Amino acid sequence: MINFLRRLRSSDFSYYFFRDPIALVSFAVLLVLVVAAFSAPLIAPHNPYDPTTIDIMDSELPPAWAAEGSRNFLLGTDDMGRGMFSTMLYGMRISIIIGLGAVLLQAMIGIVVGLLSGYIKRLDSILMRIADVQLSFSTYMIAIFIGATFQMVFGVANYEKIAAPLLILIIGLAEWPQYARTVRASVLAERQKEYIEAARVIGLSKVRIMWRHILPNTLSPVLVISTVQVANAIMSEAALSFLGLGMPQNKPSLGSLITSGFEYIFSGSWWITIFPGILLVTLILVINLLGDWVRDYLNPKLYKG
Amino acid sequence: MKRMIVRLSLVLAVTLVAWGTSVNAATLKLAMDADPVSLDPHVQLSAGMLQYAHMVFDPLVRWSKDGGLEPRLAEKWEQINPTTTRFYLRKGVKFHSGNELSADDVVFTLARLKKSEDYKGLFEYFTEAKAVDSHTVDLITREPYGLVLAMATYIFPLDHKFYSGKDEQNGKMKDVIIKTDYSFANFNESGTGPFKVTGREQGVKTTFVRFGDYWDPNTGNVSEIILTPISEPPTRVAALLSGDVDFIMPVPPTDLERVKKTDGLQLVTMSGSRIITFQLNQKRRPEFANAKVRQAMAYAYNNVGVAKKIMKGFATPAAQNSPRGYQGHNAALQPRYDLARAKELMKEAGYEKGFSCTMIAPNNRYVNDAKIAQAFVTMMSKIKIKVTLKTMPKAQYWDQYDAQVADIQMIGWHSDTEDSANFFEYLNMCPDKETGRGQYNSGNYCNPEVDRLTLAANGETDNAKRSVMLRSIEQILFDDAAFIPLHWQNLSWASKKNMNTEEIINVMNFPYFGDLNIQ
Amino acid sequence: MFAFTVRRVAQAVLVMLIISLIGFSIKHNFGDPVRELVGERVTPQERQQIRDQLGLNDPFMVQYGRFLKSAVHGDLGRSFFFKKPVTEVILAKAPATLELVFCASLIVILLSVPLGIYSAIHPRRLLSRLIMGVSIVGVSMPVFLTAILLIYIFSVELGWLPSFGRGETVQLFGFWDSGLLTRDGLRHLLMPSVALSSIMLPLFIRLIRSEMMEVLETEYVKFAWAKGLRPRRVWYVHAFKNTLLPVITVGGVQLGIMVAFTILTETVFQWQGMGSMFIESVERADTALMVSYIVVVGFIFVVVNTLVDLIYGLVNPTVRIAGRK
Amino acid sequence: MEKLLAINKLSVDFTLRESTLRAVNKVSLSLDRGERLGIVGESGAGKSVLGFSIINLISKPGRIAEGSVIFQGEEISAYSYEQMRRVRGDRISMIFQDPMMTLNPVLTIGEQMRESLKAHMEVSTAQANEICLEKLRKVYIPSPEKRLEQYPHEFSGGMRQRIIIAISLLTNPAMIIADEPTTALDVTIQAEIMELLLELCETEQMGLILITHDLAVVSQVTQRIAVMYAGTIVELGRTEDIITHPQHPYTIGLLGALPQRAGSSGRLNQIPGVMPGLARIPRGCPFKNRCSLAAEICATKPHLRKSSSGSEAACHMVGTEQSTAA
Repeated sequence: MINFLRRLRSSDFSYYFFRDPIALVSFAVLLVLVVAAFSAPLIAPHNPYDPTTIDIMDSELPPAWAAEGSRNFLLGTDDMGRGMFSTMLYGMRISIIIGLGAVLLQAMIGIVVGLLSGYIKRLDSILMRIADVQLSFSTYMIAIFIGATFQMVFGVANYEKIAAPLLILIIGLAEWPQYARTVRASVLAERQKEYIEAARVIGLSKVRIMWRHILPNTLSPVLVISTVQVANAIMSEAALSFLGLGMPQNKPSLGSLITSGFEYIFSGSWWITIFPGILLVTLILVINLLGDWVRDYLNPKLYKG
Repeated sequence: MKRMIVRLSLVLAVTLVAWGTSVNAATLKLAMDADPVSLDPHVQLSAGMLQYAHMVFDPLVRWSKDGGLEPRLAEKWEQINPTTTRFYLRKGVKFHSGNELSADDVVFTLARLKKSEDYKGLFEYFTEAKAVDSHTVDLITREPYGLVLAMATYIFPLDHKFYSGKDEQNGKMKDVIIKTDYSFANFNESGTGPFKVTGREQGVKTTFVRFGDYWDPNTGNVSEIILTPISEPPTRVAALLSGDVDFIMPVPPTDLERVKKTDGLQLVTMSGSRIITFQLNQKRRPEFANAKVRQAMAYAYNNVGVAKKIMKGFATPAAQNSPRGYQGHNAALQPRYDLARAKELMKEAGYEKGFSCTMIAPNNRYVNDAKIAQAFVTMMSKIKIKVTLKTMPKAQYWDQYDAQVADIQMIGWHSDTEDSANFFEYLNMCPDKETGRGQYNSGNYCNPEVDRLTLAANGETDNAKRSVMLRSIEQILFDDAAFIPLHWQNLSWASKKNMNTEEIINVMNFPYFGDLNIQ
Repeated sequence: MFAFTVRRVAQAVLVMLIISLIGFSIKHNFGDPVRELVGERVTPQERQQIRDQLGLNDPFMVQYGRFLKSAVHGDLGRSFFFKKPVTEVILAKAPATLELVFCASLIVILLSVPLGIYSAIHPRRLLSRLIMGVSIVGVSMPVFLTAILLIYIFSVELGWLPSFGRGETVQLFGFWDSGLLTRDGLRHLLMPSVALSSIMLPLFIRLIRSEMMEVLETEYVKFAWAKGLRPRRVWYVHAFKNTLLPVITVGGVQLGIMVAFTILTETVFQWQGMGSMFIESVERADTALMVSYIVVVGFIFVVVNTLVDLIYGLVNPTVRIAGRK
Repeated sequence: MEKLLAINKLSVDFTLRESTLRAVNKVSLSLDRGERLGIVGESGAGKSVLGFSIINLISKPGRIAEGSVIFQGEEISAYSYEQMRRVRGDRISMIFQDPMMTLNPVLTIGEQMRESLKAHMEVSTAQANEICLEKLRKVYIPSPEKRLEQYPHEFSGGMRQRIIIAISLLTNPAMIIADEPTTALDVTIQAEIMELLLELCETEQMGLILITHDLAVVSQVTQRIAVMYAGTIVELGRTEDIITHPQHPYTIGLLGALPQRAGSSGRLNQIPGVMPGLARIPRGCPFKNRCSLAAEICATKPHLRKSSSGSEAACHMVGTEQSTAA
């Protein structure tokens, strides 16, 4: 372990990482956000999921420093009387889980489809047509379809319990073609290289060539688009909330918090929109900045000539 | 020469100014949450269609602001026997087509109403309209009926000459009512109202122009109305704030303050008559069959808090169905939020430890519906009832509601007859598929006494006696906690300051745009 | 070329068949259309009667078969709400959406190309970093938030631009309601196009930048330098023309997707196009319109894909359309 | 003879991390008018960097750290960007290694040729076409009129390299730098291209710097050879001198590795070890770790000295008896 750390410290990776203040700060911010999100039950002063602690009479209190603010609620309260600070922490946790889960699902489907269609010519046109059909369906249509199916299977009233996995499934299924296309493109590029030819000549099986030789080479574009995809997934969830198909009101994600704040844009309760908005934009921003950095790192050609 | 130029330009300037102001003063840019679904007033019974009907058609009588009735196409009326009311029609009233209004048009209209899927229920007590002479008509009911005049507000005479004959486009009669497809009446109108429809792009824009031959000279000065539907509340508010429109309805509660504080705008609100309730399904959940549990829930629900906080004072907390001014309104019944009492009742009922149940609510049907439901969940948790809530768009909601998929379901109701009995018939009487009573009683509350009293009240024409009956029903429902009443949704309109908005609005939410004056 | 066309047409038909089948199989999940057509007091029995009349109670395959049969004749059914053939409704709404997408694409292309090129050529300059920074922030803003902020700033606070709708339109060719020809129409177009382009613009800038940076490292660009060409020629002809290839394939598809993604923008700006029509048709369970919308969007998508392939073929001399797989 | 090119103590640095790597270390070279010079060495020896540094076209993060390049009497290493651009492709042309990658795939041959002319002189398109056709004929492209409107992918590798040569000839340059011009080609075509290059240099009186790892190729084409090892020139002299009497142990090793020089033993002689990376070049003589003759003195850096054979070698051992051994 110590050895590993030492190696990590002396590696190019950490060298460039520690030299780049943007990467460093982004990483620090992301770390703080993720840790805060996942330790929400420990650090949040209130539990927004426990309805017994919520009082409607506390609703729409401004942040603590404002004239009418309450010391109890640092960043004020939302329309339900939940503390913004605590609700945002819990919401961020859900957003991150949905974002990561959906991207993981997208990547899994996308990589498999991309590999198959890039490597097996017979499957290519079929799979890519499926991807086309998929792309022309927006997330919204998928959400309605899958949402309705789930409701039939699990019963309408249980929505709250299945909402998060459901959204992961919806966003995962809706946006995998991005991965498939990316992977396919790099498979096609990779397939023409000599070492693949060589591997084929020495009689390695297709599966092995795909898995051991082609896949690793497609990973950097996958990593690069993953950052954008995480951001997109979180925003898709927000968009679904905007159309009434996202996380339920009592388990809000950051996206649905912003959406519910949407109504408050012209009223004076700016904190209901602005705080989750800033948090969401910050979260996505640091993910994207790190993604940029990773791309630059993984594509050293750009710098090393 | 120079003088002439000066004079000419002066004249020009004056004309320009005059032209400019007259256009400004007389065109109303109106934004509502939806536009009329059809030009045929009988195709659907909904607030939107009635609002439209008041612009393009005229009723026999209409509700005045104070809840009374004022003559419109009927100048006067009298009851000539228990089942017949005679209406004397105004003379010299012209339809948009140029035809003159006569008693035949009323006969035609009532017959058509009874053919309409949406209206035939309302007009079930009416057997027919009989023309006595060209401007006198009798409305005949099957049995004595206390609400003849209230129903006359729904009779907007149609131009029967205009609507008769065969339409070339689909080969059907012009007066046929078709909900889902082309019909002559869906795309053409001839009413007697203050405005004619001159342009309509459904969902985009409807243009109304003042009807030159309108019978009532003492009305407003709006010469043109451009109605744009804007369904997103913030966008609708933005359109008003930015001056793109002159008049919006409804105003979302969150933006009431903002509109009120903005210079040059006026906000008019009024307590409404749509009751919002939660129904507790006794068939699905045995706990709800226990009156003590229902009472406990009613005690645990803070109507006043919700009305103040979530509705921003834009609702009147309710403890019964009937709003103030209705015959059944029972002034003794007040909101009863008392958490200690609620807990006590739960203990008495043997549910000290609480229980879990499910709940559904729409999220785009009533004002703040999803938020209210969410607040309800929070409040029930205080008496250890754990509620799992799912909200959904109204298109999906009603199927689920009918199927009674959850233990607690939300419903709002507005009495089309502006009468208390209507609430009981639909929401509180024992559900009966045959008669259609209790059609929206998903709580399955069933009390024979309520049924008996409601039916008796319908046949009672003595208003004082009727009022006593209706009020006692409200008392029974309250004592039984048959359902959880939340509040009556207020109504709101916002407009620029330079118009007499206050005078044209009313509790039915039918703004009489014909009477609008813009300075 | 002929084979290419045949293949594409076959593909379009297949895509639309699949889409319509999916659309048909899910449509009952949107709610009961009859519910939206009648007032609350109409009894369940009466509603059933109406459903029977409309054929909504027939088995799935019967309904789908009926749909296909009339679809062959160009009839996609009737919109319950608009009380017109859906083709008519969609045709009336399509110009609004297409013009919106067109303007948004124009903004995307006009801005992303110079910005992308600049930040690829001078990756270390402050302005490039600024461009990348702003584009990252742009990517991180949900569209509806961007849209409402635009309205707030430019309509409500400053009063410069109208907040909703299409404004004055002019009818072209007898069916195309265009907002592009009037000042008022263009003023109305501005904010929705900006909001819609706000998702795609950063993606395009980043795409162009990274592709261009890659191209700048190639041997032929180096050779171009060695030939002593002026920087403009190297950047804008040698490098950019090659950058275009991947940008066309990826970007073309993205712009095609934009048609399906107008839903949010149209809803916020009350833009009367196909997107808001679809949302409303879902809310009203106007199933025929809903299914047709998905089919039409699928069709537009196939058309865009085909166009992208054609343009790609024009730009890339190594590809001859006729010989393409 | 007039000096065409003089490189004086030229160093090229690559700045990486904290360290700076010296890819070319104080190299001095000169070229006469019409003279052909070969720069030979293993890959990574810095020969390509040296070639590119003449026209200041080193990829980032490389830069000229010191020294100067004097071309036709002008210090071009001090030129501004625009001045240098006017030199590139005009007075000094370059030919790249891989003809498959060097031509822009989306531009026609004609466009790629004409632009080169237009970058350096005022010509009409018609005039430019004339010149292009003339040069294409010179490199033996059949039916050049038709070829002008074709795209690179319609040509074979050998044809492409001919076209690249034609491009480099367009402005009648005084010197061509050819960076491994045949490495990527089939053996049969390699010979054709080399022959063509040689013929053109002779008829056009052009100077040529031929960068290659292939001693056999240089021996046929060039008049002088510079052998590079780890960023420095280890031996410099007339071609026949170096081929027949190599002085530096590294040159000896290189020649020993050629099949035709293997002699009767039938075995190829390999130089033991590999060339050190730029970061690990030893102090003193860079070759000492692989050198069979290495002695204590090799801890100090040797400079080029005239040897008995007539070439200059940077080796402390040259001139001693052992040097002729092996």
